[in-house]
Amino acid sequence: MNFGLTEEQELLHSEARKFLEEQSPLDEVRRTTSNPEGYCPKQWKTIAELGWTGLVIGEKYGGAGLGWIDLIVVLEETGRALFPSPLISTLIAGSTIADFASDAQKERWLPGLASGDEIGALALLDDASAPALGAAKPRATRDGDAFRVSGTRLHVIDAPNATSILIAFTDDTDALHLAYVPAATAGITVEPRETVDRTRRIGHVTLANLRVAPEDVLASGDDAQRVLESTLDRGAVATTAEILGAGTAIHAMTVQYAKDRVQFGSAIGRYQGVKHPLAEMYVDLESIRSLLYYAAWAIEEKPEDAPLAASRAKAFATEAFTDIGVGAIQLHGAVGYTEEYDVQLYLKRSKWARPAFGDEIHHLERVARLGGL
Amino acid sequence: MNFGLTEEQELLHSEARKFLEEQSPLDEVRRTTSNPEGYCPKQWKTIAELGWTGLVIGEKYGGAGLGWIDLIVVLEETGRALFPSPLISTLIAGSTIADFASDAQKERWLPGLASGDEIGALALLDDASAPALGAAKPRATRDGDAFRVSGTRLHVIDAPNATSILIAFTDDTDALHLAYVPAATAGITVEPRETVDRTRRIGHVTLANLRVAPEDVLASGDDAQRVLESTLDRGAVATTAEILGAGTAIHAMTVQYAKDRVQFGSAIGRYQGVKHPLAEMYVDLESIRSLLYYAAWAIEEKPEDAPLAASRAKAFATEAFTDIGVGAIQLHGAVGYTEEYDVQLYLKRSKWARPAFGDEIHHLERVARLGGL
Amino acid sequence: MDFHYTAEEEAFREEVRAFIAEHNIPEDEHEDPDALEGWHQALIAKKWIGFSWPKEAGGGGGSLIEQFILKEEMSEARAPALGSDFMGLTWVGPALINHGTEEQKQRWLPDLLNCRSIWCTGYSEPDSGSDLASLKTRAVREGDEYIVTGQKIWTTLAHKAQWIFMLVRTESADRYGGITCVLIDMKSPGIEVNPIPNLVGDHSFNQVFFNEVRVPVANRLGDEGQGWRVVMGALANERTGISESTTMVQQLDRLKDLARRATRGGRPALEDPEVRRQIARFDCRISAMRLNGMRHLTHQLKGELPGTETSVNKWLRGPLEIEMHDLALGLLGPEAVEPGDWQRTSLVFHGTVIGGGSPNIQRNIIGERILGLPKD
Amino acid sequence: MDFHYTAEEEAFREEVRAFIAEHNIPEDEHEDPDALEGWHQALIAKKWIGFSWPKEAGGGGGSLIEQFILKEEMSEARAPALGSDFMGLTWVGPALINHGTEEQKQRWLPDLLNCRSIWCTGYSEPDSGSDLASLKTRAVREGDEYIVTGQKIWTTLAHKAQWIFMLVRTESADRYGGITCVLIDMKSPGIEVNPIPNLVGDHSFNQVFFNEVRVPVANRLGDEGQGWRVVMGALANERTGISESTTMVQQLDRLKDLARRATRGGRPALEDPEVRRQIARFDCRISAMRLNGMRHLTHQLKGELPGTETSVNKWLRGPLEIEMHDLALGLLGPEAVEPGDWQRTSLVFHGTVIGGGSPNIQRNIIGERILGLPKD
Repeated sequence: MNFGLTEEQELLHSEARKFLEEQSPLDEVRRTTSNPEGYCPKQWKTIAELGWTGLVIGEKYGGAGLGWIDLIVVLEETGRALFPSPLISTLIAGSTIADFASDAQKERWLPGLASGDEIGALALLDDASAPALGAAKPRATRDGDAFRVSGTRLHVIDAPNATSILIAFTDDTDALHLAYVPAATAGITVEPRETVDRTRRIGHVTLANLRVAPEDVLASGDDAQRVLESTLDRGAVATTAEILGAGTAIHAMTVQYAKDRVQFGSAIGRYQGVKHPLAEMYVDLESIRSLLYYAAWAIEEKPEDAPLAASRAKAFATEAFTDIGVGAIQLHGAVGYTEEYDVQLYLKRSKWARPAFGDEIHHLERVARLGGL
Repeated sequence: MNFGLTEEQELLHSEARKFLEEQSPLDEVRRTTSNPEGYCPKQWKTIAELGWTGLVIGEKYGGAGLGWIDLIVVLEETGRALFPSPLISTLIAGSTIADFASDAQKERWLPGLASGDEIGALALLDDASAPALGAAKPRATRDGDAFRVSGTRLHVIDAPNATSILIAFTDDTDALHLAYVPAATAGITVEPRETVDRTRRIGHVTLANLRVAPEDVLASGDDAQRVLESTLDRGAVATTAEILGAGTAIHAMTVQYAKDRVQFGSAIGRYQGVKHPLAEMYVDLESIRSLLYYAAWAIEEKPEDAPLAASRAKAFATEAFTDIGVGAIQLHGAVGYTEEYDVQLYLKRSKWARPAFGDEIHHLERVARLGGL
Repeated sequence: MDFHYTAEEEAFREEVRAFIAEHNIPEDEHEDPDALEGWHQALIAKKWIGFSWPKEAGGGGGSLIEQFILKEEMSEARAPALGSDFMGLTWVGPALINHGTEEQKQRWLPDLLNCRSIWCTGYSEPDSGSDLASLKTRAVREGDEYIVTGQKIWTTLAHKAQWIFMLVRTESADRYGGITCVLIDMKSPGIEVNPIPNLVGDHSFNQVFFNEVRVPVANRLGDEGQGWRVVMGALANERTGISESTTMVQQLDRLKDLARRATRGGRPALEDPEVRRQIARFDCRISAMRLNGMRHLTHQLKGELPGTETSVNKWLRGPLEIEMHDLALGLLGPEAVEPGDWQRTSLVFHGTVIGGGSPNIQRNIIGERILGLPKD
Repeated sequence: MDFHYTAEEEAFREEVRAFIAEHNIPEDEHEDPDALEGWHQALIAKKWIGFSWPKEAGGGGGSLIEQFILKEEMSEARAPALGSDFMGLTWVGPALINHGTEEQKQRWLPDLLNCRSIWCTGYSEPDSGSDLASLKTRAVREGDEYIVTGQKIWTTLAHKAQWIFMLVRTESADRYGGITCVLIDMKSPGIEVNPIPNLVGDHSFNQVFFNEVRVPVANRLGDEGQGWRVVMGALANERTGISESTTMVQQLDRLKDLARRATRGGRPALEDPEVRRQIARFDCRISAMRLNGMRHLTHQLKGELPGTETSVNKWLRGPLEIEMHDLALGLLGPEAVEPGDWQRTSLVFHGTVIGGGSPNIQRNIIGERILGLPKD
């Protein structure tokens, strides 16, 4: 029984933090996100060399061969730094392919995803409250042994930068299929959309008579349901890791402010009206950490627990982070909502994180259902 | 435009308070409520002589001929004192008969209700979340020009002491009827029930082939719907008035405790962790007062506004009083949940007040519906 | 208790409605100077700018109940503000009327009433937020002038104002008694204005630096050391919260519209009892704000001191804004990540809430001044 | 990260389960002395009373992980407590082991381990609730005796206990350093015990008066002035919150059962998404409590000082109790006005919450000791 990080994981943790503090401080983040692509290809190359893009991909495909705990350790830090990159989507695409695809598909995609040459995206969600389990909206007709797929997916994270995309569609027998396809294929259009949180890029993905060859299909029927559900759980857990990092950062900034800011002769952190909300945020962050660690562990070690664990983590984290964002701004007073002060960047991140991979409404209902209601 | 009490009402207010402080302090309340009937017939006679039982009954029937603002002014004080008596039920029975009954029925009932010789009860509710509008559960068959009514009403306030009861039933054409009948009639059984709040008495009322003569019927069909709805609104407003008084009392006790209790060298009221919840309770109580005054005014002066106003008041007051009860106990620490300390009597009252005349679920839904949703 | 109005009051309400019918301009033109010019001229002709001020000061001499009716109708109609200079009309005018010399009144009031000036106010400083009285900007007297040095922050509209109405420290030892009120020409040498854009990039706040700015002693309002009294007195006629509640009702209507077209857990949002209850709770609280305001107004009409009652509505508003935006963004679902009206106000409403004093300050005021709990 | 157990640990878990299968008694007999006698004798034979104490003190010498497994299985099975004397086993035993003389250990430990004594503890006084160190009961030395005068309050089980483990003031000037720990025979002349029934009429609390009670110096635990250290040290092996979370899970199961048969707004409560979400939120928070406890246990296993981590779970529990009862009473509807299980616990749970230190104290501990914010 050991519910903590290994020494290697602690090391990975502190190296990731050190790297991001040095290479991507928040003023650098502000510069990067004002570029059209919203991330820095050079930094992307560097983190790929550090092994981050291939964290959970086996060594035989050029990955680091590590596990989901290592993955969330890194994502906690990218969340803390608000590091702008398509890392989450690429990691989850790689993780799903590594765990569920055929050997040929692994050969085809994993080396590129591990090296960072491929950037992934997951065009799976119907809407945030109800991720597309069951019949997916894009529909397919048969074209020989291939499919022709048409339909639209909205607000797809990292789509504008993706080189390959995971899609879900149903055929004329209402069977679900998952396929991984190059983004540059004829029949795929990505329309970039503006976002409140400039550190993330999203886009609407339209499939118009897209040809999906048999070798593109990862899973079909019940298998596809299982893979889709697991992929969405991975997305929820990865998002929770970034929430933990971002929430910890905004909390630390606010604690520091409460120590430094003097009003009526005392640091404002002395007053219980400031101290107690900060204590409650701490309790929430500790709880997010616990729920997250368990969910990440379950993905690999106890998959039957993963759906409930992932939904608990994302539901709790979503609500807590929403409150932490608003509370931190309030405790800062006027300075908190100036453009210049970094705390607002995290408030905007909380707006992004809420619907990502299912909002609290979706995940609470799932917790209720899996809990026997 | 004047949203305040008149001088006469202020006088009534302070006289009611003075009377109850002198005649019914809380140790007297504890003694009285340990009696089986749960109220003091001698005190009941005295308040009847003061005109409280006939507050809104016309002078020609022996009442004081005052209005609903006067009524809530008195009920705020009985709430503050946790005065144990069947006053609310008697007042509402009188108010409904005075406003909606025939002259003959007024002659029959109002003098007794005004003098306190009659004690009323309202056997109307299906359950707290959904007061019985529409088809009422007791059903009636025709028996010549009379009805034969059978059915049960649960948790009827003041039923064990009532001498006459307002009942609702539907006939075989699904038309609703309201009738006011003597409690001692054959076919009516009252089963007293234990209560958490010992200052209130409740009972289950069973009607078994009860004969209801035409002269007992107050209203039928659409009329009956209107009278029933208004009667329940009156109950909700009266309960809100007692909530305001009780909430103000428990708040005042807690403020006083916060001034007196010294910990770590300061009165605990200095700490924002104590001061701020007390401030929030104050805001809630002020808001209950405003919502209540308007609802009481609307009952008489703008009946078309009364349903929304009554539901807003009861919904808000119910939720706030529930929180105030729990918060006050917490702020008192250990002493708050001893038998000896009076604050617990108010906590128990909050448990009674919540479902009385519709809980927050019922009234919030009504606010939503009346607000166009 | 009586919610009826006298015939005169009803007639005045009709007059306001007729005015609005004739002059009101659509909300999307509220920033359009040409459209506003007509609106302002019409208001000036009615003497509805400075309506609460006495007639001898050039104001409208409106009674409290008339002011209430005017404000209520204007908010209901979503009309533009009653004048172009919120700060000037709220703070400077009343302070001049109460404490100004005849010469000072002649000099500044007409421009205020005729929309020919814009004022900003200088209270907050970098180290004094909620704790206004700790301000440090100093004014040293030299002959007929004060030499003012220091800085102000969160100065709304300083980049557009001709004048600043501000507090300076003329004596350092006395926390309240060393504070003096001065009116300074924003074109004075030594003033530098730096914008502070907010988190959506809008510019309304500024930092204002004063580097040995020379201010004629004639521009001092009230005596030396009376500044605190001058400013606090201007607050005597404080908001009742009624027009804020009107704004909140309008926001609630928008939220209901959103709920009518949104889904929740895959079903129409209005079929979700939680959504219905949350909206009903907002409705109850907004109604409470309005009625609290009416009780407050009644106290004012009876000549009772306004005191601290406004803190009640100020405290109610903060959580309301937070929870209404929380529901709105939830209803928007994934669309909430894209820019839009609710998204924008979910980022900036904090300004509204903090602008009225931080929520902790409101609770301290209630706890200490109303409930009599010991100061922290 | 690894939630697996070693083969030895799994074997121990099986041993606990077998024990429970053989000896457990139903919940409605937990107050029955005869049933408990068998349970206690079986526990004593296993050395599972005082399981965490070292073997040389007569304890079970159980490892941390074994203690965890034992407690977890016992809570899951809703078994009676591990012994008859909660206070004695939690406070007195560990303090005797750390600070007692050999003679003192011999005198008191065997009875403790064999369920032959009941202890109460005297910390709180009328004027010192959260602020324990302000206690005033004084002990004046006279030869080989202390003369103890003062009063204790909220003394659980004082009316049944043979002994009281308590703090007294031997020196008045020094807030912490003047406090001493003494063990007093409850039959000593000068002790008077008055019951304090709680709001549902149960008697568990008492007020205890000490009027010149003579206590042999041999009954002092630790040196004079070391009392604070003696008591705080006994807390070193504090609860991780895991068994509390098991209790909460059981409560949540009861709440789900209630929701399955209740109605809400005229429909089955489980069709109301708000009910489902509220229950799901409780589920998430209880799960967080459990996993927080596991991380805390991991820190203990690694030999890291436990510190203040328990405050996290203590704070989580208070609002959970409040909100779960709030939902339960809402689901009961009008039935909530009649006595019943939920109604009863909705009145008395405050005791549980306050018993762990007031919620404000927990937040102060987190704010000051963990986050490093200045003391109030």
